[in-house]
Amino acid sequence: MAEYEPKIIAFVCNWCTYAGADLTGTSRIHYAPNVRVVRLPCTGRIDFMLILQAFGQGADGVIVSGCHPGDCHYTAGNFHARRRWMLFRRLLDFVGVDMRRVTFSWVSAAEGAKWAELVNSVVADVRKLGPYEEFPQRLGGPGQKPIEVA
Amino acid sequence: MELLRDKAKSLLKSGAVQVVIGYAAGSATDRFRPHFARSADEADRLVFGDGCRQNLAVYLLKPEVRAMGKAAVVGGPTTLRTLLQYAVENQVSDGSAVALALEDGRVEELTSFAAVEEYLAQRPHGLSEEDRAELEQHAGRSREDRWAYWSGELARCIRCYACRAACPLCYCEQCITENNQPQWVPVASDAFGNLEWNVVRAMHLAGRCVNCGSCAAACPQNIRIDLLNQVLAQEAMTQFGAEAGYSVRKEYALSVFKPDDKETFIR
Amino acid sequence: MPRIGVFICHCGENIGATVDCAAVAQAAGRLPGVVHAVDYKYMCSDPGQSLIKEAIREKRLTGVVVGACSPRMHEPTFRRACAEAGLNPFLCEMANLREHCSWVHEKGEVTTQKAIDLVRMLVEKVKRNRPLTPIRVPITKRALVLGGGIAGIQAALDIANAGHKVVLVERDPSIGGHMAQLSETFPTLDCSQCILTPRMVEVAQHPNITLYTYSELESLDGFIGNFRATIRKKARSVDESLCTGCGACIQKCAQKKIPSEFNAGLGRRTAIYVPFPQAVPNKPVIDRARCTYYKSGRCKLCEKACPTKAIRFDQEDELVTIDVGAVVVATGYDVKPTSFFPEYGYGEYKDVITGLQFERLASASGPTLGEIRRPSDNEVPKKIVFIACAGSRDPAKGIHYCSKICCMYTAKHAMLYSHKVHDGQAYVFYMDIRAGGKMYEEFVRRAVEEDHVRYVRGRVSRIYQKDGKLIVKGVDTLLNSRPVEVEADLVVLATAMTAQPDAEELAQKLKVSYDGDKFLNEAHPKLRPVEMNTAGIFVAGACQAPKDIPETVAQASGAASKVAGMFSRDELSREPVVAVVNRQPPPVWSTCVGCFLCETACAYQAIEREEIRGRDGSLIRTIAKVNESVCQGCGTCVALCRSKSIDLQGYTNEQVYAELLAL
Amino acid sequence: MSAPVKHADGTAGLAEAVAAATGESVFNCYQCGKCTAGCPLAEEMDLAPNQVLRLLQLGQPGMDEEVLGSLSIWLCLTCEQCSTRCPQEVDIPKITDWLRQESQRRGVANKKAKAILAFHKSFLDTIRRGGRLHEVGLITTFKLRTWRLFQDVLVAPKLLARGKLSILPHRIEGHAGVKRIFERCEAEPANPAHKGDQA
Amino acid sequence: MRFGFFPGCSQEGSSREYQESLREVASRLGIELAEIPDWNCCGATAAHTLNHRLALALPARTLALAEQAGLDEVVVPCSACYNRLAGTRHELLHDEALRQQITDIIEMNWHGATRILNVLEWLNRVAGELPGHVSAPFGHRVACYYGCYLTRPKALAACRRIEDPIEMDELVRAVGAEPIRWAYKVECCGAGLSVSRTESVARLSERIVSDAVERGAEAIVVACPMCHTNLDLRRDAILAAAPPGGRSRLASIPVLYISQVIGLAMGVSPRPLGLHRHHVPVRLSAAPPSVAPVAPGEGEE
Repeated sequence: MAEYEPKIIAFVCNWCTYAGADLTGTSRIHYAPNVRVVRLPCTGRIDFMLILQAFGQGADGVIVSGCHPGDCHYTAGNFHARRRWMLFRRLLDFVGVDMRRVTFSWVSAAEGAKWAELVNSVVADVRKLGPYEEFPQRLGGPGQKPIEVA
Repeated sequence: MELLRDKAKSLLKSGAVQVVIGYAAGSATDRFRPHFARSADEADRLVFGDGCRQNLAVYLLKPEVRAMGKAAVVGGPTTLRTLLQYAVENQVSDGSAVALALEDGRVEELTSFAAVEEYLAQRPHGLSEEDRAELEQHAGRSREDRWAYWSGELARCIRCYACRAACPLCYCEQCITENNQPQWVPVASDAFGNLEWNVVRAMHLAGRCVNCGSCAAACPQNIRIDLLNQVLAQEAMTQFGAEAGYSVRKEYALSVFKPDDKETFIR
Repeated sequence: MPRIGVFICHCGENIGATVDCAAVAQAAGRLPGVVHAVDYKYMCSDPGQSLIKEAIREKRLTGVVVGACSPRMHEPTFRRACAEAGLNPFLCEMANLREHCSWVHEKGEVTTQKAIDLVRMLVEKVKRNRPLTPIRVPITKRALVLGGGIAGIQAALDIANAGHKVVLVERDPSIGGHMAQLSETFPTLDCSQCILTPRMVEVAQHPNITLYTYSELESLDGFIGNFRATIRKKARSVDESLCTGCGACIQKCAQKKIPSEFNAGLGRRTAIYVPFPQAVPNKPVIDRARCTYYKSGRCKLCEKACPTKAIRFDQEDELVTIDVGAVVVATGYDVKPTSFFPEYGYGEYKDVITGLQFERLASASGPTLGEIRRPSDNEVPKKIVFIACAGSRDPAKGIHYCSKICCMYTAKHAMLYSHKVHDGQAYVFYMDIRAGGKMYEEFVRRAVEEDHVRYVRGRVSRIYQKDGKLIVKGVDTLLNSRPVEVEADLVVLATAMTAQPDAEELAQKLKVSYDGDKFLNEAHPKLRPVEMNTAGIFVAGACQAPKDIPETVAQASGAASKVAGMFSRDELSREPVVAVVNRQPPPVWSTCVGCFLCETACAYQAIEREEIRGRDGSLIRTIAKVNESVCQGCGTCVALCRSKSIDLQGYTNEQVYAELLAL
Repeated sequence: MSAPVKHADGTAGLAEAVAAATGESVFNCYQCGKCTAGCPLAEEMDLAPNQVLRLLQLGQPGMDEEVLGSLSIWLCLTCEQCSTRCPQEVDIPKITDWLRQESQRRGVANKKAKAILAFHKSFLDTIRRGGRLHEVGLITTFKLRTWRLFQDVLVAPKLLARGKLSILPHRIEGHAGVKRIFERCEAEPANPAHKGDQA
Repeated sequence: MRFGFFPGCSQEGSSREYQESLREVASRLGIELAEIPDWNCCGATAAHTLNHRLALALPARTLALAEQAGLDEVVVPCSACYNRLAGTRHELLHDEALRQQITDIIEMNWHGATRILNVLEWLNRVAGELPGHVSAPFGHRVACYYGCYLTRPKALAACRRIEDPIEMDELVRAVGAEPIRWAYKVECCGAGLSVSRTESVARLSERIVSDAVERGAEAIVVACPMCHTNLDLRRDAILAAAPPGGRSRLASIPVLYISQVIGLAMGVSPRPLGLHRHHVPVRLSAAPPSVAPVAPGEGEE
């Protein structure tokens, strides 16, 4: 690709943000195609290692999103996740990881438009920041290069 | 020193404990090694001095030590905090270990968690002034500088896992690094793997670390990995009021929550 | 070697017009492990599903990825198709090419590339899927209902009428609860006891209902379908099987001045007593704390009076253990006493009473036989002041919430007063009137328009007593905030409805969650209003939040229908998306180190402790175990586990990593 | 909880300024009126306490000025009855104190409050001079400020007769320090809104 | 026993009998009251009305002086001064930035070591000593008037029952008086506007005096010079505010400081207690109230 296209990986919960992104679709709201969504049952399931791995996998930006506080399908998974993120952010920031590239957001199943806005703004922000070249890449892993369209 | 030896001997003699985990003189005058005293003679080799910084609580969970019987462990506040954190984590039960708290040459025998809690309640909590200043100094630098520093430091990591071995709270029988389904942390000592290892180590100790410094002391590359633990300890304290190892009833900061925990960073 | 089949759906134009489906299928076909990849116009149609089924059979597929719409739409469809072809349904995954791709991006190479990525992610995931079987849990078809107020009565009757056994536990000597204390009910003004007591009798006589009054839940163990409840039957000191309820003992009792709980302290009772005449069961209990015999060792007048020799001074508490499959919690509420209000006299003015006390004054079965007479001198009050929001909506007093029923019952009280005291004048100090409900607003308007109740919009600052009057210092904010002072004969505080004082203790016994005000939490505020976050436990009535009788009854019936629905099957079947703690052969047993930090993180109390014991019975170690009947599959414990000893079926660490590494 | 209110023209409202200076949000008030019901002087006020808060809540053109120009804010006795009983725990006396100072700063204090203001100023004058209150000095200054030359002429002799008034003021040793305290408090603003506080 | 002491300005002037009687009682109980050296005015209503910072700085100077003098506890008999001193202490202890700002202004260090006691807290602390000293029980029916600042604000929590405090009632009962139950214990008398808006204040005070009289009190007992001035010195204004016909019965009820009541009960003669300084003469009949079998009152001039 001639122009730099940021690679964004999103970790979302099944019940709110994934459903919200479905609503974006049914509402036909267009947004940047740079995002790849990994669906998990709950934000509580999102291991912080996944975020590191995403960057090690060449992501330029990461989105982590789930239900608003109080709306968790599992009562409290997002509350637990929020605490974990709080510490994780502090640590990564301390060692100098560019936290502008990690966006945490609450997107409910009703917020189709918010999902589109979120993706667009993250793509725009990360585009401005440029490729995250300083972050070390995972070598020798089973990751595959994208297959070109024939 | 004599007080310590006497105490150890009387404990061993009365059968209150079968082993006293302490320090003995090491290869050089300022070096000490862990010493497991099981008899009066062995107790006579117990020493204590400025260089005795290793957190000996780490041995309490070792099967070999457990096999010796009930143990008394020698140490300062961080060793005691380890003991309480072990209690929180169901690793040591009340009354199954004795702590010999050392302070200004005095020895205090603490036989129950309650006694340890009370002892610690009267000692200062939180990070020391110097630790805090050091953290602030690091945090005060620009992100680019911080990254330059830490990527440089972590590049020197040889992944020997001495930090893990020294840490009393890294007691998993199968560490995440040894799990290859999936391969959480690449085995090779490369930049990514080193970053992952050091981040995961700090995160797994967040809300649990008692700030004994054994990890950094053990690091053959002299990387200040203890700072990673401290920054999280400080954050857990300011955000959640969580401090590990002061109470057996204290909940682990990451397995509880408050509905109104701060979330200004979430869009 | 995995043999994966990939099926790309055009969804008519929906995907096909934007994404080059053929190219996606082609690319998928080149992925390692993929042995079959096709695209088709409508994959969810019968022919489309047949394509999948045939491929499974012919190509001996070990996994299927359908690139189509959202899995939230058609995952069940395609999984069923796979199952029909003999492939374990949990070996089928969907890539969302419609909602997450074709509908939200422009037509073009980039969008097709994204579709390929999405398919590749799921191919990598499905390679690591394991066949799973739904979890089956047997059910004990007996329900435990805690609380014998209107909520518990309704729930018990509904479940019993559905043909299931019910154990109803009430801690007071009689069922009936607060509703039995009420005079008339809004907005119809029908007599509360008249509509309630037949239900109480029905409970007592129902063949499917076992009633334990004067009993409390001691403990509850187990999980959905398989609970074991221990109930403490407190010693009544009366042999119920002998007692005929003749009341001779009550006549003779030496203690006659005990404030009656049923009359909210306005009437008196004896030490051996039946709380009220229509009590069910109509058998007395001895209040041992007040009984002369228990205090001094002498008396036994009741024993002498009893014609059937039913008095048992030496009776002891009895513990009963019952297996139940479901629990309905209907333990009701409490109200704040007048002593809660320093500015209204610390409860020291006899003629400042609570709404519940007014109910007793207005009730024909009450201490004044339904005449409104004030407690201090038994005079009929000519000026009466009702104060709404007494304690409710008062954060300074620690209560933020609205008690919901006070607006209505205060209107009712003022109305009843006006009907009973024709030359009296009623005032209501209020902040807002909340009268949402069928015929509610009309009811309040009637109080104003027909009964001329004077509603004053403002909160009362203070009440003090002078010359036998209560000076009520309020304000009318509708009248330029003019201070209003009323010299009242009786003041009724609509005191806040609160959780039962021991609600927290009960919640801990049941392992259910509760809010900051100690009201029990429903599983979802909108969609699961009668379930609790612990599977198999349901909630009804004011123990969940303040509510009125119709709402309580509706919720109780809702809870009962949930229980009946559950009991309509012999076993429960659940999606196997649950956490599991790994097990390994000895001497490792498991990589779990038993730190149990996951225990508190689980909202469902699904983490249990399993003791690994050697052949000689000695304890080797204690490790975590997930109760798959209780686990809901959120995976919070999985992310928390440092040694990665817990994993989530359907979203294992390996599966998720594989998805991620495919990018 | 409460969004800072801005006027239609974008300028910050008085409610916002109150919050910034006192930490008290007028939006916590839900207008139950309990403050007014218990206020000893509500009957004499042009705006009842809850009405003051209501005007601040609405913040429509002219309302802020109405509050600052009201007599009510000067009548408040700071008896703290309102805040003690307020279900929403709004510290009305604290807000009122700030409103008085703002009213002064803007020079819009109610004319009828002249005597009250004069008294307070006279009071502080005597302290500025000697560190402690000198009652005769206070009354004299007050009278000169208000031209109420005959007020309390009946009371003063009673006091004198009972040995309760000292004609000469007492000056504490640290009076110079007290004077400096006055100067600093009146000079540097605690926050911008306090600028120009004049005693 | 030794306590720090902050008399406050009015007790050097218009309310000097309060200080006189307090010191008299203290010395009889063997308590030393150590005046804070060179204390200054608390700033009262005027300061907090006109300048918030001044309202903190003035009391802060006195607090700092007390700390310098090594006083652990300071008795502040005037409720208004107590409110300012204890309130300032509370506010500064809960706001570090503000504390810094204020200590800069007063150019003194302050750490919050000294605790502030109101007169009731102090007297109740030493009440154990009273019984042995009571020689002439104060056998009268009295209305204990607390006013605003002994119970408020809540944060200072000086009294247990904020709407119906009983600390003074307990004290007078201990010296043989019978406290009545009445409605105006904590209603404001209006002292802050005493000079500048006398009519309003008279109206407020009239309600207080009326209620006390109507409920059969023979005297009103206060613990604040502001309240005393309003209820005693301004009695003529109160009478003017009373409905015609009801005036005469309001004229004679005396207003005593709690310290004077205790002093009289201890057998101190009126003059050292400053009773002669009152506007409304303290003439209490010798007849004891029916309930309390105590010796005749000693309150006459």
